[in-house]
Amino acid sequence: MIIQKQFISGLASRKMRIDKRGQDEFRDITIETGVIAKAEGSARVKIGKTEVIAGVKMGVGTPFPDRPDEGVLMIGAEFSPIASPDFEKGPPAEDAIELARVVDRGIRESGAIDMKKLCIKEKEKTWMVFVDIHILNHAGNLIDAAGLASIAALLTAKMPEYDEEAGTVSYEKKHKKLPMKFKPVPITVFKMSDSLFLDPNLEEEDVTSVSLTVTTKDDGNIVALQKGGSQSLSLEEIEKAFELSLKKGAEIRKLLEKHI
Amino acid sequence: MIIQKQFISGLASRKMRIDKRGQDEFRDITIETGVIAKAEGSARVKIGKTEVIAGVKMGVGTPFPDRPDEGVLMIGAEFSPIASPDFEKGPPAEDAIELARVVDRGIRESGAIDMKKLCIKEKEKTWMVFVDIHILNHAGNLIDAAGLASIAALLTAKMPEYDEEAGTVSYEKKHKKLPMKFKPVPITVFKMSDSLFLDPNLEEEDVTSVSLTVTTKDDGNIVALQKGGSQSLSLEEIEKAFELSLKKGAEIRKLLEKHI
Amino acid sequence: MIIQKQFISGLASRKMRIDKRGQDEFRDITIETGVIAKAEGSARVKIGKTEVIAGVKMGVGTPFPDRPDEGVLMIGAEFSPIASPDFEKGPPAEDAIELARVVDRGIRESGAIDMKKLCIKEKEKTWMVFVDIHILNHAGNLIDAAGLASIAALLTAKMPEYDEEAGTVSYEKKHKKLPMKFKPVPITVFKMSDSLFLDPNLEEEDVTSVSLTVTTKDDGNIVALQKGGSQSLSLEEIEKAFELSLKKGAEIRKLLEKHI
Amino acid sequence: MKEFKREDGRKVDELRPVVIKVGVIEQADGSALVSMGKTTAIAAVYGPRSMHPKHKQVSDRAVLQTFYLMAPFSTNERVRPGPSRRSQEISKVTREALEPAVFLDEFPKTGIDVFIDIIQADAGTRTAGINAASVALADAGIPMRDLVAAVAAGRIEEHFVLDLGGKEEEVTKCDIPVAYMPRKKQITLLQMDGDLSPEETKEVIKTAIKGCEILYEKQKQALREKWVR
Amino acid sequence: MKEFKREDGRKVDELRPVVIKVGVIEQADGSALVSMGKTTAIAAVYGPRSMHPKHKQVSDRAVLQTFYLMAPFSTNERVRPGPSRRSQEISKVTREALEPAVFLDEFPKTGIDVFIDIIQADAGTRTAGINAASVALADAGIPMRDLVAAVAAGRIEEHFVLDLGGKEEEVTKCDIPVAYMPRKKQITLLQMDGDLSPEETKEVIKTAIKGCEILYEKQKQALREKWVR
Amino acid sequence: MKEFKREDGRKVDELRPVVIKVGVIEQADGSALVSMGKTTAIAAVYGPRSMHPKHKQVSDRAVLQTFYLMAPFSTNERVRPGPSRRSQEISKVTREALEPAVFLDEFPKTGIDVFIDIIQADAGTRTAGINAASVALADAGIPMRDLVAAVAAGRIEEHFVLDLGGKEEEVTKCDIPVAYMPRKKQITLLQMDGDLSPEETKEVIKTAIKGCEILYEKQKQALREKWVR
Repeated sequence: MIIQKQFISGLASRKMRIDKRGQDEFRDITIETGVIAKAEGSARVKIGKTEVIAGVKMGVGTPFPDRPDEGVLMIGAEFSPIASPDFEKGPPAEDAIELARVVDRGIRESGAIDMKKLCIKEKEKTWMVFVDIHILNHAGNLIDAAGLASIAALLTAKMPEYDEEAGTVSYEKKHKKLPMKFKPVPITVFKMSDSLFLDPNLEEEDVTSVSLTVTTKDDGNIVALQKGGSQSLSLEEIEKAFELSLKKGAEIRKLLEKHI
Repeated sequence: MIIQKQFISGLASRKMRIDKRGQDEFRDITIETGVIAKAEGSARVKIGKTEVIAGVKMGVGTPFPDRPDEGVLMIGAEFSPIASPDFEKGPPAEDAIELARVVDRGIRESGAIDMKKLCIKEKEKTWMVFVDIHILNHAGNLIDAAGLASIAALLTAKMPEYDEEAGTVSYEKKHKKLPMKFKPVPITVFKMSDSLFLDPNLEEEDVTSVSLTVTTKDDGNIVALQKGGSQSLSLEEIEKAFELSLKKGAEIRKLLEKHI
Repeated sequence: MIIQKQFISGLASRKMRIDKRGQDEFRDITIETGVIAKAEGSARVKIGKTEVIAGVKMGVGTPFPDRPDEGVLMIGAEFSPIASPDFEKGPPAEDAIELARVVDRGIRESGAIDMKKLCIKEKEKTWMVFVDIHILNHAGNLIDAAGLASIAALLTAKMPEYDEEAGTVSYEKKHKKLPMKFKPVPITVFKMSDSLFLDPNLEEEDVTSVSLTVTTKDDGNIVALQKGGSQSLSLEEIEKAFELSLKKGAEIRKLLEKHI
Repeated sequence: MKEFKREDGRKVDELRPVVIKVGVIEQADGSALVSMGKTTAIAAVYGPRSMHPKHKQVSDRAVLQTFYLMAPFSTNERVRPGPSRRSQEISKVTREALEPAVFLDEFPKTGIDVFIDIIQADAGTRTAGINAASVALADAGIPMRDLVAAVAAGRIEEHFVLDLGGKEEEVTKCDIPVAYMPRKKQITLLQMDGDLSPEETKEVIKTAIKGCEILYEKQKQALREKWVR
Repeated sequence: MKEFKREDGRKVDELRPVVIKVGVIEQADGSALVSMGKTTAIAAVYGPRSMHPKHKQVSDRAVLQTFYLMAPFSTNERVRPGPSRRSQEISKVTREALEPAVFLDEFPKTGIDVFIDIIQADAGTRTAGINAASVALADAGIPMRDLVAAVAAGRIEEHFVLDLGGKEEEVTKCDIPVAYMPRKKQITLLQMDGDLSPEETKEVIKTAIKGCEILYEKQKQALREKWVR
Repeated sequence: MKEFKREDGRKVDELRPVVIKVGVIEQADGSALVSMGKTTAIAAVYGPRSMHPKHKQVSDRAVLQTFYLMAPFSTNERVRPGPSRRSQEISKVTREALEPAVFLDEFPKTGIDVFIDIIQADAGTRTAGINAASVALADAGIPMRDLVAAVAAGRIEEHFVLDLGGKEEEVTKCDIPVAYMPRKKQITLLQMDGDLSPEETKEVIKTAIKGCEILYEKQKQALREKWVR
């Protein structure tokens, strides 16, 4: 393992990668939507061997007191022990929490969902949107995969019907789409041997000690940032990361558009 | 311990038991009801040295949305550390959960309680029936003891009064019995050295690797099954287990009738 | 450590203390109120190196069914790991719970707060008063410090306003004081080498095996008692402890009055 | 004081009917059931045995652990299973009420676990639990300085009242549970909820101590009966 | 019996469409996906590996651990993440359904962990999970006495009905999940919710066994396809 | 830009009043209190000491653990005690903001624990916590590459605004907390909530960095004062 780490670092210092990819080159990305019958929306995203499913479920609840005329959005992530031998000793709560919160911020801050349109009756009843991220195979770059799966699931979700009389939700009839406005996409830039790369595989993540996730939306604005890892970044590296993320984010957004 | 295990297995292969009981013979069973003053219903069941108390408590709550005109039944079990040196390291959650769920299914599926009669106001207010099983001494065959104690407690329970005006329950006045229709009784058949036996004591349970709990009701119908243990059963053994359980269930039901 | 323990015990047998204090002498006490901007009331109490903050927060909730016309009081304590190297392995839940409950009983039983005046609408809406005790530095005698900080925070608290129309609490406007009637003060008497002392420092607590906390109120009545530790007390020692606590409680109550 | 009538007809200094049974849990090393009126506690002692969890092991004495638990069906309002803040505090004061009586240094590195289940609750559950635990420890053959007897007392109107019942607990001006080692004349548990002058408080404590002395005789009697059998 | 029409047009003894894929989780030592109609289970096997938690290690055999989990989005009503009483019971009976098939004594002191995620739920999740787990164990190269195949059967009106779908589960007089080792003719899981005579119960079990035999062939076929590839 | 008035009268690039006290927790190996306006964080450092929990010990360096906690009374709405998802994320990013500054390899196999209590909260609690923790680490004598200074910046109307206050946090178009090692010119924490062009985002970051440089001087000053005393 140590030898492999040194090998990967050595390559990186020459801006090379073990699988021959370019610095800003992703592994193959596949997006499938509508993969879970009972979910209002769902998407399976594979980036190389990394595989993530995001599912959207909806229900009716009470709005938050400080946002009485808006919907409620809850994004959670479980690192199923199915996905990695490292998840044996219980799921890594800290990483799962951070992942969900970074994805959440991207969607929330971009205004991707028109939350006001989800309110059924001010102060009393509103749609609640749950996005649950399920990691099926952990082979690196989970945040990008999870963020992409989440927005793909939301973009293709169909709302159930709410029967106000009975106070029940009917999951049989789903017609209307969610009121979506933007497509935020998180791209994580990571640093190996003083160079910046995109889309690390698991071996590369092992030699990475700092990364920056930049979530951009359709108009090129940045809506969320998250530095990760135990090392630091210079301002120049951050600027470079913005560029890389912006460019790749736009590419992936195009890919996404084919599915909606 | 290993020698004792071999001894018990050896006897079993000749259809014999260390305490000389027949294959389908229970240890002494005693049933006492009304043993807990504050409980709506209660029963202490001893099978040999095994001792279990079941207590019924009632309260008023909201019906489940999918059963708006029915009562709510909750059956729980705690393996008090009082009951065994093995419960030292925290109660064995898995076994306690399984026990409660098997007893629950027997009572629920048999329609032992006429749940519709427990509804006070559709969709809004209903009686909630809690059966709590408390293991006092664990000397084998807990499911049968717990199931018997639970149904005995329910059959002898008296309902408190609900004051609709005040919205409070008065536990001082208890007159009406619960609307009971059937008396499901679980009988666990276990296998040692290729023979089937009833009512294992603790030493016998130690050499048992498979068992089948069969819950029957008054008309001889089966209302719940649960295979336990790390070995398997043939269809013939299952049929034989049905016969044993049916016969012994009827006997114990008679015993039970003396207490109601 | 063992030598220090023997030294302290040896001194105690001659009614002497390592820091030269008299048997009933406290370390320096300082009380500061209004130290937390967002809290309705707050106090920082230092007794020697021991430092405790108590904060009062208020909200609107439902009264308890058995006290439909009263406020709700909740007192909690967290032993922040900030306060001691011994809190490394998770906070000592048992000690924190006991501390909070002893402080709670003193305030509750003395009728320090006129709970009826906190009710907004019988059975439906009432003020809830949360007192949270935060230990900042643990250098002995936590209960006395926590009890003093709690009553000081309550005595200086200002109630937020409740807007019945909107059903919201405004924390911007705080005018009215809490309806306070008494000033209960807990004094803990502890025993070393057969003599009774007040206000142990951390080293003294280490050689103490029994203590008695006596909470007295303005009229000299006792409102709460709590024996602690693994040894016993004679009736004579208890009587002596009453005297010590009563006298010191009155002194500290005077100190407290300067801050309200 | 003669004319004061308690709800159940008892005299002010009279205990509720007491039942003590020794050896009620076959699996345990020692056990006892104690009923005081409609309050029933069962205590089981396991140990001395190897300490669990191990990091709590102490090199020169046994560690006494106590676990107080109310059965869900023991009260009018069902008790949610699992520890509460109340039950954790009672476990602590119960342990501290028993520790002074037990020769813990005879069993270094071991654990002695005392489990107390309240199966019926009608006031005085902690003291009933201590009574049961003390007898269960003796039944387990654990060497003790003395038995620990426990009961609460209170003050209703101007009377000092022994062993409060469920309704009395609601009207008393104070509730003082006391645990006591009669031979040593030492108090091992003392708590109070109330509002009373120091002098009256002392009187209530003395009332409780008298009750402990009666209970002590009943504890010894119950143990004697088991041992003689 | 011919004229009885099931909601999805199946014959009474017909399984829902079955999909079995082997090796779906690259990180795992063995894995499988099993769909039965709209129910989809994914199982991953990690091990034999050093036992975690260590105190559960057994000196003369491997310890099999099973973890059944429903994805929050798998049902109409979102499932709260984390173990429930139901999922804990299913984990237990799943383990006991697999244990008879695995040669655990070949790997002393190790742990074999089977994780089952239900990503779509429409009745029969525990049996789908067992089917997937059994194939995943084989895929991991763990020596087995036989594959375990599992399916539920029930009784609707007077018909014995194989492999209940979501709506059928609501109307059946009983729901009997069965796991079976066809070569050994041994039943490794048997549960029942319902109300049925012993004779009828036996018929339902036999119906399920027939279904298991069909599934068994599909399991073997799927493994063969992976191995041949 | 001159005419823009902030609610508390500050200039756009002006910090709230800063208080830094070193050595406020007597029991700790190092400690500091940092107030930024009405936000107050207290940090205590314990260690290097033997690692707890032990299985997290690393053979060639110290393990830095950080625990961020809000006192229940620190905000308008009482904070429920115990970790939340938010506090767990902040603990993580705080640790990652400090790690680049600490020579962890000087203390192999040990643990360095940093506890941060927010006792008053009015925006910027994570950055106040990092400022306090950084000074507390230095106070504990832990060798560091540089101090870490932290502050958030934002954009209100067309202004780049340093050190957002409670109400400003509600109206800003973005909230970017930054932690920075001024001597190294390295960023160790960077997060963002908002919606801003890349260019503007860079400007906000630069605004925050300027604030960090001012804070850095105040941190050094506070440490000097303690050391000189």
